[in-house]
Amino acid sequence: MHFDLDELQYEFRDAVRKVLSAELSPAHLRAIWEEGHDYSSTIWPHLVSLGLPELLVPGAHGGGDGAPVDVVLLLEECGYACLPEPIVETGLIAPLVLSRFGTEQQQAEWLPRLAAGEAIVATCLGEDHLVADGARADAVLVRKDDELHWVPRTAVHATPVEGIDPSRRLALCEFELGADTLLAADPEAVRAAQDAGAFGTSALLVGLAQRLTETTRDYLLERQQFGRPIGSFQALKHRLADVAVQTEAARSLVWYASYALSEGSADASRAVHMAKAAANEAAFAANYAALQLHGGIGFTWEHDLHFWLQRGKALERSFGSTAHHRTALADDILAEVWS
Amino acid sequence: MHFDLDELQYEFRDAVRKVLSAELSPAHLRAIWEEGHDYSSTIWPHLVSLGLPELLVPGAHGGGDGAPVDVVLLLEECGYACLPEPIVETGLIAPLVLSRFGTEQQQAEWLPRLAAGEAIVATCLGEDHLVADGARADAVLVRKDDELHWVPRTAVHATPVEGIDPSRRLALCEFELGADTLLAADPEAVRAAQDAGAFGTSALLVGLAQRLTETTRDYLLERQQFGRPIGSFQALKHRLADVAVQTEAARSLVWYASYALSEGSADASRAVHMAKAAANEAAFAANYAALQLHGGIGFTWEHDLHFWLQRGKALERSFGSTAHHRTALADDILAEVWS
Amino acid sequence: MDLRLTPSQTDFRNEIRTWLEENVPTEKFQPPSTEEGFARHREWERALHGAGFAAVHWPVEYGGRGMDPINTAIFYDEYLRANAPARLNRLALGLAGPTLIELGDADQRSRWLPNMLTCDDIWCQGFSEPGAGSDLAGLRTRGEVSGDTVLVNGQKIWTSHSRFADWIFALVRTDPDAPKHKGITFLMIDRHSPGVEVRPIRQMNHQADFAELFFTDVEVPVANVIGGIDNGWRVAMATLTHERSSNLNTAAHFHQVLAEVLALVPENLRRDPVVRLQIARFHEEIEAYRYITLRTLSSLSTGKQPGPQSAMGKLWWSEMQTRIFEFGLSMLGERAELLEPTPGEKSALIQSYWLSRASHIYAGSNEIQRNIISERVLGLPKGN
Amino acid sequence: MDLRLTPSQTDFRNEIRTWLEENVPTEKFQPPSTEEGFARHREWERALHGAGFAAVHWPVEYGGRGMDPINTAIFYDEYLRANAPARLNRLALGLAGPTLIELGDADQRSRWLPNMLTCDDIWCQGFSEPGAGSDLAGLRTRGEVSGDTVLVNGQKIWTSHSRFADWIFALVRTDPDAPKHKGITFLMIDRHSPGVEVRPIRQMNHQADFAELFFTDVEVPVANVIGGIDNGWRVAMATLTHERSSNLNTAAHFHQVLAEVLALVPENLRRDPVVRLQIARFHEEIEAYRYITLRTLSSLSTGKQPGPQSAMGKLWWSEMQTRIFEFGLSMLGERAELLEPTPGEKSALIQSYWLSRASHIYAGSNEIQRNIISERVLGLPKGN
Repeated sequence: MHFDLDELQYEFRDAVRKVLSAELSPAHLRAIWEEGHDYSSTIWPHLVSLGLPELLVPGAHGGGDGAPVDVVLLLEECGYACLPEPIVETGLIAPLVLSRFGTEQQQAEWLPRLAAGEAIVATCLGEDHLVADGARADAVLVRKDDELHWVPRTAVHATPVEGIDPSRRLALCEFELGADTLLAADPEAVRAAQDAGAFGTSALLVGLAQRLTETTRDYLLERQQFGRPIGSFQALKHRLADVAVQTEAARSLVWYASYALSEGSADASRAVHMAKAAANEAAFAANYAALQLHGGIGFTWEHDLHFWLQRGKALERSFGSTAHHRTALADDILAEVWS
Repeated sequence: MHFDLDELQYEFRDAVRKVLSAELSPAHLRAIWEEGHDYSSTIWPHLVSLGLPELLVPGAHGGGDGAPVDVVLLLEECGYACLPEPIVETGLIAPLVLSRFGTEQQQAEWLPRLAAGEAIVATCLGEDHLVADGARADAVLVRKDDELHWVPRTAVHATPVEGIDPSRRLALCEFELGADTLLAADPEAVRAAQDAGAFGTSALLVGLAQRLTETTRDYLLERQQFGRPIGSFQALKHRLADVAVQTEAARSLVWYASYALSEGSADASRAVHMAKAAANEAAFAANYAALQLHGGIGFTWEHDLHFWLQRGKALERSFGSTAHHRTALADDILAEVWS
Repeated sequence: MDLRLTPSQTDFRNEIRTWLEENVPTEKFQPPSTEEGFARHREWERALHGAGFAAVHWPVEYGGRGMDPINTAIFYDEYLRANAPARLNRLALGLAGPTLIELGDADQRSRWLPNMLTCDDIWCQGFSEPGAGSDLAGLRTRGEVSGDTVLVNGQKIWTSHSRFADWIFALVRTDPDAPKHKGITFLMIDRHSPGVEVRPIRQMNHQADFAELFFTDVEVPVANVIGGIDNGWRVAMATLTHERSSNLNTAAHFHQVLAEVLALVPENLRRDPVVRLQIARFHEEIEAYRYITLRTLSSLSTGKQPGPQSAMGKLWWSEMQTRIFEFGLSMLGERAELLEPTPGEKSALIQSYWLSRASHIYAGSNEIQRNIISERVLGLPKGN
Repeated sequence: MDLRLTPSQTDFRNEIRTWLEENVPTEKFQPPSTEEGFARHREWERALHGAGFAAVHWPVEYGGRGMDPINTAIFYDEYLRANAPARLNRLALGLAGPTLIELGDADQRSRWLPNMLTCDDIWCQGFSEPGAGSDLAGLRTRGEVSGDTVLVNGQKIWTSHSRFADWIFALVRTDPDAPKHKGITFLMIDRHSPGVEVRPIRQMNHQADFAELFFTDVEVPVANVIGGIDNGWRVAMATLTHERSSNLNTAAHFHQVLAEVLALVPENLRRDPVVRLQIARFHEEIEAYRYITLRTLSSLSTGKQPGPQSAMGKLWWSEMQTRIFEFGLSMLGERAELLEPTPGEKSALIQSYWLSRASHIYAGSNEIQRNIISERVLGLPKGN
């Protein structure tokens, strides 16, 4: 019994961190935000050369044969860096769902492209037809009731819309669904896609909360008021301590979810519900503390803080709100207790 | 338009405060707690001579002809002092309900006794048959569905039970209800009794929260740790500040409820729901902060703090929990919005 | 305790109501930051002034109606009820004017007050600085007094309306060697003076409600000093007292906010006990705020010292409002992040949400509010 | 990451499970504060010792099994699962023993360790003082060293088990002139020495789990000093490190607590979304605590420095547990205030509730925990 990532996983994490901190500085991120929908990625090739997008593609299709547990630390780094790419959709949901539920043809056509980092995937699994990177993705994974469809770009009609985080490149999408797009008519497949999305987003949120905490810590050490660093004021210290606690709690659940998904445990969905709910709340608390403790400066567009604040606010509701996941969790655990 | 109590009401308040602080010291209270069910009141005569129990009895029956607004500050004082008497039941619910809904005979028999301070009243308006002062009251006001009954002691079978606050002298009660005990078969009467109880208890809770805040403030000024009064630690200051804010908010709503009840306003029940919910939460917050900021000493029986902690915990759920009142409030306000 | 209006209050209320019903423009104005919008707002303000409603709380001798705080609140409740245009010169009428009336000299009053009422002069506030923040007295904008002139150099931040303002009431440090609170001077600065520059601040919510002001060798006559050189802290404190009795954040306003959010609750959640409990709590909190405010107004109107609740209003409404918006965002679900309002939204809720977060910081951060409550209301020791 | 048991962990688990299944007494013992109960508990502890389970985390040479933290946790999960009796000598096996093993000398170890395992000596802790509280180093109990003797005068508070304890591991101030942390000595005091008096503390929850200890001219041999005179702070810190890895407050334990509370939810509230969301949150929090703990145990078992989460466990479980009890009280409604358990309650919930509130204070108040996290984990400045 050992609950920690292993050395190789930490080394991969360090490599991703190194690349992201070099290639995705706040100034870089700012330029991307200014470009919005027109942004053309210069980061993606770096992630491809690191082998991140291919990690979960089966070896038979040229991928890394990895499991969610191999990617959890990397996704935390992506959240930490505020990565403006649909890494969860492309690097996690798509390879997992395609390799498990896709038709032979879909697998043969798309898995090698995913492994080569040549396809960007978006998803539309909820009720709204609001899709991050919807106008740009090479394919969109779409849920319709109990069906999953794999919709190539040619069958996607996307209307870009403005959101608080321009780098999410939101679009309202309509899809031409048919027998040719059907991936699986199977609630299990839908659930696998949603679980993967919620898990991946929870890892992003933990990294994001971590970044907000560190940025705020740095500011508290630097900013002087009343003749001393404001980080010496106990009410501020305690507030950030509470965020750190919530972040570590969420991280612990997210790690477990990565393990349960990798093992295909019976409680994997339950683990994902807990991970996403806890990560939502950690990100919420981090957001609240970060802006408040930065004071006015954090409210300006010119300060970098808001990239993480706005991304976090969007991700808090992507792939399931806290209430959604807790309701599902209650249904699951209470079915045993009050049958 | 003027939202404040008047000079006479403040003077009466001061008189009650004076008597209670003289006659109901913590040492006195401790003696009462030790005696529990056997406690024989020495405070009641003082309240009678001040004219408190008679205040809401109609003048025609020898009372003070007052209204809830005249009693709100006095009940705050009773909560502040942790008064071990059923003052809300005897001095508020009983005269209001009897004078508005009682039969001529019930009025003639009981209102003069209430005015003279010669009768102690308990109530049983909820679902449980757990009655404070149930074994001691001269009459118990009992709800049965939409009926109110006025049950004299002879028709009450009370089994004393132990609660966290011995001075509440709890009893599990059975009642002999019949045509002779019927006071009103009228949902309005039930509602009037419940509103009066919830309002009165909310005033007690505000006074109780005030006392907890002041006691804790005093302790924070006195107790030294790390070479300074612990009241200089910002996290502790902010915590108590939040309690003070909640208490003042609750007080504002309780004052309004006293006015709405006195005026017989259409929104009186709504005002009571808000007052009790807010007072519950203020008392909850005060309880939490008071015990935490006192540290270990507050957890001992020998320290006086717990009288208010235990009383508050009991009253938080008497005459309706926060959830109960907010649910009713939502039903009321949303009936207009989403009809 | 009597919440009915007195006969004279009723008369006043009826007078306002009738006048507003007859005069409030039906079309919505452009924002005052546009030329067209500014002209329309000023026209409206002059109509208000013509009817004697520009500053009902000012003394009659200065063009007001001499109304007490209760009547002033009645005015603003009617104003909100009539859905009348946003006030154009709020900082002049609410802060600069009352400060002048209290601490200005006769020349200063007659020089500035009339143009405030007519909106010939629009005013903005120059208190906050980037380096000062919650520590207002830590301000560093310099004012060198030499002869009849104060030479101002420095920077102010978080001014609102400054893009179309004509005057700035500002704090400058005239004695850098004096203790922090002693060397400050309260100064009226002509925004059109050479050396004054305004730069809008783009906010994280994709809007720009505030600006920065830069002063480079700006010459201000000593006659523009209020309350004497190096005596500005006392004047500023008087100004801030007026800030606390703002008439914008009323219970009626927050009920409007809540109603807008309730319109976003989808049909299938309207019976959800979680949703309903939250709504009940919001309603309760707004009503609590109503009576917190009314207690203070009642004390002020009768010349009584206001109770402890008077220090608590800003903390209460700012955090409550954010919770209401947060609830609204959860009702929007995934669409909450859109800058384009979804059906039912008056404007993008997420933008109001972020703006509401700023209210936890401005006008004395909520941490400062809690310090004040613990020290002034509870009597706990200062510091930390 | 692998949550399956290794073969050796499985063997150990099976060994414990089998032994416990065969040996755990079926009847519930009286509490150890009674003579009868004490005898039964000691008998049980000796059986455990006979099977080699008295202190599985102690080195083999001192009578333990040399188990790492993961295996120790496996032991306690099995112990809980088997519903075995509460441990009698927790403070000896968990704190005094490990401290002796780490910092005692050979004589001291051989003198005290064996009797801990057999429960011939029961131990209690003498750290807290009425005047010290969160400021542990503010302790004032005096220890005057003269020749071979330390003369102890003073008072300790919040000791548990002290009514039947034989030994006290205590901190005394041996150099009143030294800086606060420097003049402290860690001392083993015979509870039966002349001048030691125990007074139970009656708690607000109508129970008495703790006591005060009074020392009047108690003579303690210098040979009972651990780690050297005036070096007690360092020894105490080692002891507190062991305190943090307590095996009582496990996720499995809190799931039991939650299950007991769930039994109180009335039929008509079982579909209520408010109730269900709260329960889901509790479940989630307990599971988070499980993995917070497991991260730390995994690091400790592999000799890695434990991560930031290791400083957070106590804060997490103590506040979570109180919320669970608070929820339970709300399920009991008006009956929550009764000291006599209502149907479904194992014991009066209100008493457990108050006791849980004490856990926010003891073993480093939650304010101290937040200070520690902000300073040691986040690196914010000390003080205040």
